Amino acid sequence: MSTVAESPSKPVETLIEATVRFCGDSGDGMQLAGTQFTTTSALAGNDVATFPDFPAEIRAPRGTKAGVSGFQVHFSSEEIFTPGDTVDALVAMNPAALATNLVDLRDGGILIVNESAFDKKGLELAGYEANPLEPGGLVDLEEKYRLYKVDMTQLTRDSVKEFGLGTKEADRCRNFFAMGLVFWIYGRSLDPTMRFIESKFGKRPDVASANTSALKAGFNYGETVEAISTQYAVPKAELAPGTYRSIMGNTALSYGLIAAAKMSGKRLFLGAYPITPASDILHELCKHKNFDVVTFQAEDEIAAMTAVIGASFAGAMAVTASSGPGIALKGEAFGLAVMMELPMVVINVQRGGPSTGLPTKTEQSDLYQAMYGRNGECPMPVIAARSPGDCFEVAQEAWRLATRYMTPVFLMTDGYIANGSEPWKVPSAASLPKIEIEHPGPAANGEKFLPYKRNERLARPWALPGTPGLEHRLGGLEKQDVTGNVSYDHNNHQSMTDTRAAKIAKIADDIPAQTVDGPATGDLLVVSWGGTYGSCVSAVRSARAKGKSVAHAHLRYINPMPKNLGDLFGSYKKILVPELNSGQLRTILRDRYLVDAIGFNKMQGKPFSVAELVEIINSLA
Amino acid sequence: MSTVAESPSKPVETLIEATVRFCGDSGDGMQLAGTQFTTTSALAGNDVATFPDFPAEIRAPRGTKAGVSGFQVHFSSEEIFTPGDTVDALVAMNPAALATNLVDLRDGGILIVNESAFDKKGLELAGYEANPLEPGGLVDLEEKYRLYKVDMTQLTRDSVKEFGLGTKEADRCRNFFAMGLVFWIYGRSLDPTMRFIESKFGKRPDVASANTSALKAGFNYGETVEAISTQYAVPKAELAPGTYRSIMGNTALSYGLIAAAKMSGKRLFLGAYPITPASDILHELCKHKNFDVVTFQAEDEIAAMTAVIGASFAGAMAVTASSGPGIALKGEAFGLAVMMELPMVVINVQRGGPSTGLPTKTEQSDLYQAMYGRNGECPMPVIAARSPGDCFEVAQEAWRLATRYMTPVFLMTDGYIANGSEPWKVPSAASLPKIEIEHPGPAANGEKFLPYKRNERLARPWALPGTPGLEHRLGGLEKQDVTGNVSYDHNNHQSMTDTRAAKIAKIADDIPAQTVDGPATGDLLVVSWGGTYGSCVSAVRSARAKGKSVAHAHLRYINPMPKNLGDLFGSYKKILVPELNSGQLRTILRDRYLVDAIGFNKMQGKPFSVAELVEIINSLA
Amino acid sequence: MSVELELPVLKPTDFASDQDVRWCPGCGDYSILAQMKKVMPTLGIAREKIVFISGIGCSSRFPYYMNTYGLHTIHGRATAVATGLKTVRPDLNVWVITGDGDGLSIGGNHLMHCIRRNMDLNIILFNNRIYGLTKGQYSPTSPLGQRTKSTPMGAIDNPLHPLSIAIGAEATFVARSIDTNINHLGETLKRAAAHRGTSFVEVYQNCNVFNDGAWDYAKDRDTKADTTLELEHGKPLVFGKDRDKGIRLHGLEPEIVQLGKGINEDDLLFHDEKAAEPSLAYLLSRMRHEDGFPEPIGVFRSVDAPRYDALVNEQVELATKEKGPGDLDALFAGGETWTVQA
Amino acid sequence: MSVELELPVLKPTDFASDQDVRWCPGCGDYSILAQMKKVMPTLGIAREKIVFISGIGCSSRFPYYMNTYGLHTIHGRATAVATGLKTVRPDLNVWVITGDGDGLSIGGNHLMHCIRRNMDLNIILFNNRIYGLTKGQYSPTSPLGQRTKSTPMGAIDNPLHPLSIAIGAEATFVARSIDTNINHLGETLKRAAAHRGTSFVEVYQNCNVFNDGAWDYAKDRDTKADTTLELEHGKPLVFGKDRDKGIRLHGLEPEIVQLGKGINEDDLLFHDEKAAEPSLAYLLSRMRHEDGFPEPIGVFRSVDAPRYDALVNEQVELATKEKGPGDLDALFAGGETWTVQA
Ligand SMILES: Cc1ncc(C[n+]2csc(CCOP(=O)(O)OP(=O)(O)O)c2C)c(N)n1
Ligand SMILES: Cc1ncc(C[n+]2csc(CCOP(=O)(O)OP(=O)(O)O)c2C)c(N)n1
Ligand code: SF4
Ligand code: SF4
Ligand SMILES: [Mg+2]
Ligand SMILES: [Mg+2]
Repeated sequence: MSTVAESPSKPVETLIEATVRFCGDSGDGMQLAGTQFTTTSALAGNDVATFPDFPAEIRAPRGTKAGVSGFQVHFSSEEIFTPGDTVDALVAMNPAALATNLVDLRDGGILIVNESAFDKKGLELAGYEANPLEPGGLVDLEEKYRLYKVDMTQLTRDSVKEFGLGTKEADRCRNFFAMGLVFWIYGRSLDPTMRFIESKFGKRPDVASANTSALKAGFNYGETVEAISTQYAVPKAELAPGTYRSIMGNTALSYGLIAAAKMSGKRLFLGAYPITPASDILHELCKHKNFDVVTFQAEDEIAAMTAVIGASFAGAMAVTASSGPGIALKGEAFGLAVMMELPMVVINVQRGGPSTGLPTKTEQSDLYQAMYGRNGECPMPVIAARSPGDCFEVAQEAWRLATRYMTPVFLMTDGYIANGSEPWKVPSAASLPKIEIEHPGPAANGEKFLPYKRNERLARPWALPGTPGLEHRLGGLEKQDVTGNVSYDHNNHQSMTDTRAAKIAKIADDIPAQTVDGPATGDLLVVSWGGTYGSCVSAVRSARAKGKSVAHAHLRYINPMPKNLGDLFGSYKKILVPELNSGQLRTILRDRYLVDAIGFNKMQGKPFSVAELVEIINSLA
Repeated sequence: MSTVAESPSKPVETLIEATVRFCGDSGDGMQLAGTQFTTTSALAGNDVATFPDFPAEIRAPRGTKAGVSGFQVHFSSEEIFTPGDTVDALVAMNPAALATNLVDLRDGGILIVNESAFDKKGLELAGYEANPLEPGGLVDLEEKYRLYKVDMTQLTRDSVKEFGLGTKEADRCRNFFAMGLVFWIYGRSLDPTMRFIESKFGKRPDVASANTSALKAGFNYGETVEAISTQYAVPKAELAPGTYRSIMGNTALSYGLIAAAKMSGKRLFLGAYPITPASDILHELCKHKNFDVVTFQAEDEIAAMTAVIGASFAGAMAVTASSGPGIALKGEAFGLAVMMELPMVVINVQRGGPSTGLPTKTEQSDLYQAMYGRNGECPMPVIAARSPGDCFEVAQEAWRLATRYMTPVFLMTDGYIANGSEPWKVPSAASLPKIEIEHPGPAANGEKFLPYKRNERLARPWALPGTPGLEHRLGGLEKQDVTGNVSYDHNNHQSMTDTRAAKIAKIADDIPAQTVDGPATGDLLVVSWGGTYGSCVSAVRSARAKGKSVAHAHLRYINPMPKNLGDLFGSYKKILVPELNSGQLRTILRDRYLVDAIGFNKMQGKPFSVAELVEIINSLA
Repeated sequence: MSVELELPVLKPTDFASDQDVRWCPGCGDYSILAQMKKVMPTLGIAREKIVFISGIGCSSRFPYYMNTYGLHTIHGRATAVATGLKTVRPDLNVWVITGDGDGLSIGGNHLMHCIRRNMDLNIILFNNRIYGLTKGQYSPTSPLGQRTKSTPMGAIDNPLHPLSIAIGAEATFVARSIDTNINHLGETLKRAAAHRGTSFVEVYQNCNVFNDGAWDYAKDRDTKADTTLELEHGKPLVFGKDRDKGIRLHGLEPEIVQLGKGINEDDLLFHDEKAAEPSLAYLLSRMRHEDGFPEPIGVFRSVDAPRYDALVNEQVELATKEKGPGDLDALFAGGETWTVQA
Repeated sequence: MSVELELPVLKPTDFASDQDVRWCPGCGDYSILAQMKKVMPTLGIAREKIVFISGIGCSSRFPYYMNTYGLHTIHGRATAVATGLKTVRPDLNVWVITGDGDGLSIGGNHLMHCIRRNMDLNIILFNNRIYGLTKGQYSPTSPLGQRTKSTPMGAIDNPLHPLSIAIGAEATFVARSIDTNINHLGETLKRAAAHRGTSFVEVYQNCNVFNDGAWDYAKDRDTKADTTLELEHGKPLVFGKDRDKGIRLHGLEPEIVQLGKGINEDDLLFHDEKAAEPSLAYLLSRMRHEDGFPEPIGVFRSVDAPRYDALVNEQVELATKEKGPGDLDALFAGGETWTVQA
């Protein structure tokens, strides 16, 4: 059997793009289904963007709404930036998944449900009083959507019978059945998934065969069953030539860190304490010890951060990664790092706050914390990644700034880009920027080492323990200019405070000017930062396509800001700042540029939809 | 002998005001001398303001500059607000004290030095190559100042000979000799100090007698020695009638807390970890257990703060007090307090930062931290005390707001007002505002308690453990509106975020409108907050007296701000915001009101001088 | 005591809150929750006087499931929160629920200080030797060499032993039990409740998702009699399916001996939970399965000592007795005052 | 080893930095500093390879006075900073200087975890039973009832015992000395330096300003022979001015016996710093002056065990051997890739 229908037996409709969501119980393997669909679509040449949606941290009892897990894939023959506002095809493995996900299915969309899960217990757990698959409920699903009720449990069991698995194990193949069916609908090849099964379950041939069999059964079900009448094709997108892979933000970030360490000739030290959604950076880095990567899972965030300070003094590329509550604990240590003027990178993968908040949901509400969350005048550079793949570059940029300016650098990402994935043009190591670092060599006899003597960038020297003659002491008390000795002198404190601020401000000389996507003057400038890039660029382009005079400036550099930013603002009648917080960047822009920036703010643990942004843009331009 | 010269033997010149500074080694008892002089001047009817200046934390070796301790007293027959920019009379007990303090003595001022300390060793320790008391140095002290070289060591020893003390103990009386002399110069009574000696050294009559004898010897020295030719009189000030005492900021704050607890019928719980300059609040409160005050010295700041959360849930008036680095550690717990919506007070006695910074010096650089230093959208009210005595009222106000709005409240003071003192009109307990607190009573049978059901102020009920039927659980995960159950719902998060913000914003309805000292419209409005009040009011009044069109608005409420504040700004041509930081309030004002506020900023570990403020005012108005 | 007589008779189900329990099916936490609900009504304490306080972790969801007062706080700080609460309100009956990560990693210091202050509360540490909530990183009790998400080549941090730490921190009550050994667990919780001062209980808890079987040796029907040893006050240390093995002291080293063959129970080490010095309890805490010893379960140590929460309130009473109840007017007018006439 | 032969011969004064020492005259810290400077040249380690790391407190000013690399960090975190440094650079010789507040109050958790990881570094805890730098509040080692600025009616927190905590946290090297017992102190520092793994040393230190005389019983010429006991490996526990008293074990309880009268040294408890199990060291840590026992000084325990810093680097080497040195191109192209043609 060919795994892709070469001469389709049913009519094929060609689409520009489509969005599919798999959802089911946490145990149903929906993340896997989504990932496989993503890879397959990418291999088929589509541009893709994904949105995994995990349940709250604990595995809730099977079948409950709290335990629903989803994975959304947006694939297209044109360039796309978001995982899609609404869903064209929804696969719901149980009633709870249906109950929580149906809202996002567009009218007339495809709805595939595992009918066998809609038994009394399943309905009860999902809070349904009557079976929604049967007509007569609040919504007639048959009428509103293209509903396919499939007895997946039985069909899967049948398809794997011959391999002699227990019922539990057999049922675990259900996600492959569902995948097979969706693959058929979108005319996708089964090959990548079969290769995956091979590599993943190679050691258990019975399981591997069963999964393959279930996958094919799903595919054949589509091919055979008459009710399913149409196939869809989403042609290749025109992507820049090159080799691609799909990459998640946390992985790209980890690769960026490894690359930066390598390109600067440094050992990479990660000091971290697990916390959602940052833990995967620890999980990824600890796999790559052969890159001279050392990961230290500390007893808490304070230990993680202070170990990072020790590691930086020792001469490593020192990094910590955490999320809001963990970053809060590191605040005192940031002050020490600023005072010691040592290079390091602090990663905040933001999640919903305040406090423990919504640990698995995305938000951009820790910008204040990054900018202002320390005692004293304690400036730190802040930069932000805009997409999964961008994390790779931003990681290297953070380390470049840290070493050139001898400072801890804040790198902001968020749960959305950390767990989301997108096609990533695989870079070649040879093309990566080198990060040059100088360490002073042994002191000439009798020469006094001056640890706070600065260079033209106002950076002090990074002298490493082990270097004869450079013995020196750093600390958190105010230091004397040049010598670094403790100083309580009034004027020295003023000048050191000013110098620390001037050094960070000087970074503005070392970063690119802010660019704008769209007209150089106009009615509206949308200013965004971080993970909302995709929604904003999509919305702005879409509004512009409809004739609106609107441009988009997406900030990578938040502290300091690009030098030309203030001037840009003058060229538009209005400034709109959409943020997944209550207006934190807006506050900063208003303060810095006295510009009456308008906020569009959302605190719902999820990204902006393109539609809602288009709407607000239309209301302003 | 009468302890005050009734019919002066030397000419008496009457002054409006004068400033005296005692300085010497940490072991020389200068803080005591200053305090006694303050009390005496206050008892004599002057308005007074003080500025103690401690050495860096560790007692440095005797005689070094690092070990110098000073105490400045400004006393006046008119209302005063600061301890004075420059000094009219300086007492220097050793060369190091002279070296570090002389800059502040005005030309022609009185300079009293303990000549015997200017021996080879003393001069060396102070870094003098030649004896500055001898003519021919860089500055001719005789010429520039009215220099009195007094062999205090010998004179004191002589005066206490009869009491049989060892040399070391005898020398400890030197500060009383110095006091006696200064008391004579300013025509002050010795009685209060003699009473003090009695109460303090009553158990060691020999020491008490020696101190008294040294005190009188100093006084008589002034009376007798011809070189000292003039006495000065600073007449009574016109103060509001009433009973006064001198009070330090940390003491007033502690009294305010005790008063608030009493006026709200609460046990007072302080959870704290020692840190300069906040420790004295712990020291003061732990003395007053008979007010049902419980102090818990925790293992660290995090434990202190989280214990405060537990104590608040338990129903106490729960308070923590710390300074910048300690507050940094509490950041994560603030988020929990905000989420739990429990009332408590967080005191930050600010010191020089960042990091360990300048622990014994004053600064206002933790405002960002108070406003923004948390993860997530996490609003907290912020209020600030303006002077030592004001701490008393602000403490009560903090607790009033905390309980009415069920929220943690930030109360900002600083090292300057914490350790400074001023005359304080002793309030009567009967005149204090009652703070009414309601706790829901036992639930009627079967009635469901709704811990997040809000009243008209958006405050939720404060239900105490032990109340039957109100069993409920609080936590740091996002809560469902009304029920308080854990909720991951998108729209609920939005509405809870908005509600938490709205609740804090609503406090603006409950605070007085911002007042202005000076004309309602004009060229310049000076906007200040916290401990700079004294310098600002003095400078503005002084500039106005010289015909400038300048007014002064001093903010007690920083979050939320008084509702009329934005309107006020419209009435002045320019807005000046002087701060002992790099412009933190200014940032907030610019953001909120898009007003082009101008900063005047100083980071030197010391308060503004009135003169420098007058100068900047003059340059703007 | 009339108060207790007036209490309504409560059932375990009265202690169940209205919240859905959201642990993974099969998690050891369920059994601990069930035992706790059973123990509650036996304490003779009004439900509204009981407070459960936890940090963050799977185990720390516990308070949501108890129909008492409760606080689900932040990671590692439950003991500190409880300290504040109990200091202010010694009348409340306070339980702290924590995990091996919550209690020993981020919260190790507060735990230690809570124990040394001997706060009158009960700490139950659910030890599953893994971080459950964050999905499977190693914890401070994970054995050397354990492969987890954060230790793909095996853990290299020498693990902590919760009871040794507690005893090192001056604990007055230390016990151990096992999630599935429900009678023993119930009794142990009761003993903890009865103790005045900090009761520290380690419960071996299975995380069937991320560290399944970590305690199998101590739970399996077949092996548990040989791998665990039930402590009884005043009794010799005997164990084994046939109760034919015992622990004898050789100097300061415990050794396993076969009973019979000239060795009888009198030769064995006798348990004394009231020993003034904690060295016995410490020594028992060092007996480890990996070294071939049965691991003691039950009460290691239970002695009386002054309690912080009681003392703090005694000082308040004493101060009030000595100085009289606080008088604001006197306080304000302390020190030198002067009067300005109208 | 040629490296050592090439080292210039250093003197104690070579280890003095150019900063003025700013402790109060008479402070016990001076003597510890002097001994440290004496010990340094004996280690055969190049000065630039040595790093002193401290937290905050009077004691924590120490690094400023040593002409080596140094970090004066933030309160309580020195052990964690040192952990990061030593993990990255196992070639450095690392000393952590801390106080009873810095190390046991705010820093207790990091201390415990550093010890259990057996990081190869030396921790010297200056125990003056008070907060010196913040001017006289009680500390976790202040005895019950002590009146200080924050405990006007006496401390009510049961104190911690540094060595018990360390032993509870799986310490491999534990020792105690006294600021003024300079020879003993010097030798103890040398032993600490020689140990591979975490060496934890408690030094009784007098704060003559805020807690003068706290250790007089152990320092006074007249009493110290009776109130302290110098531990020697393999030797019986004998003490007293006339070395006529000893410690005998009665079950698990130590007792003081008079030598002669039928009791001889063989009846006594023999010290064994290499004991596999730490129970002896623990028991010794419980002997307290207030209970009438002489307090042991010297090395309580010194055993070999795996060290985190060594293991972490072994894993890096092993991974490199197994997978080859990291290849960025291979890393980036991991997983499924596809190619878009030009
Ligand atoms: C400050 C902070 N850091 C990290 C986390 C993430 N986190 C939540 S629970 C947990 C560990 C849980 O382990 P344990 O205490 O053993 O509980 P279990 O889930 O195993 O019951 C971690 C690291 C957090 N919530 N807060
Ligand atoms: C975060 C923080 N909290 C509190 C302090 C204040 N502080 C400085 S040192 C110290 C205690 C010092 O005691 P100890 O460690 O025993 O050192 P000693 O001064 O006695 O040598 C405290 C509480 C601080 N610097 N930082
Ligand atoms: S992850 Fe482990 S500990 Fe957590 S609920 Fe599931 S089984 Fe229990
Ligand atoms: S305060 Fe105490 S510990 Fe600190 S330097 Fe002075 S004597 Fe030493
Ligand atoms: Mg666990
Ligand atoms: Mg100390």
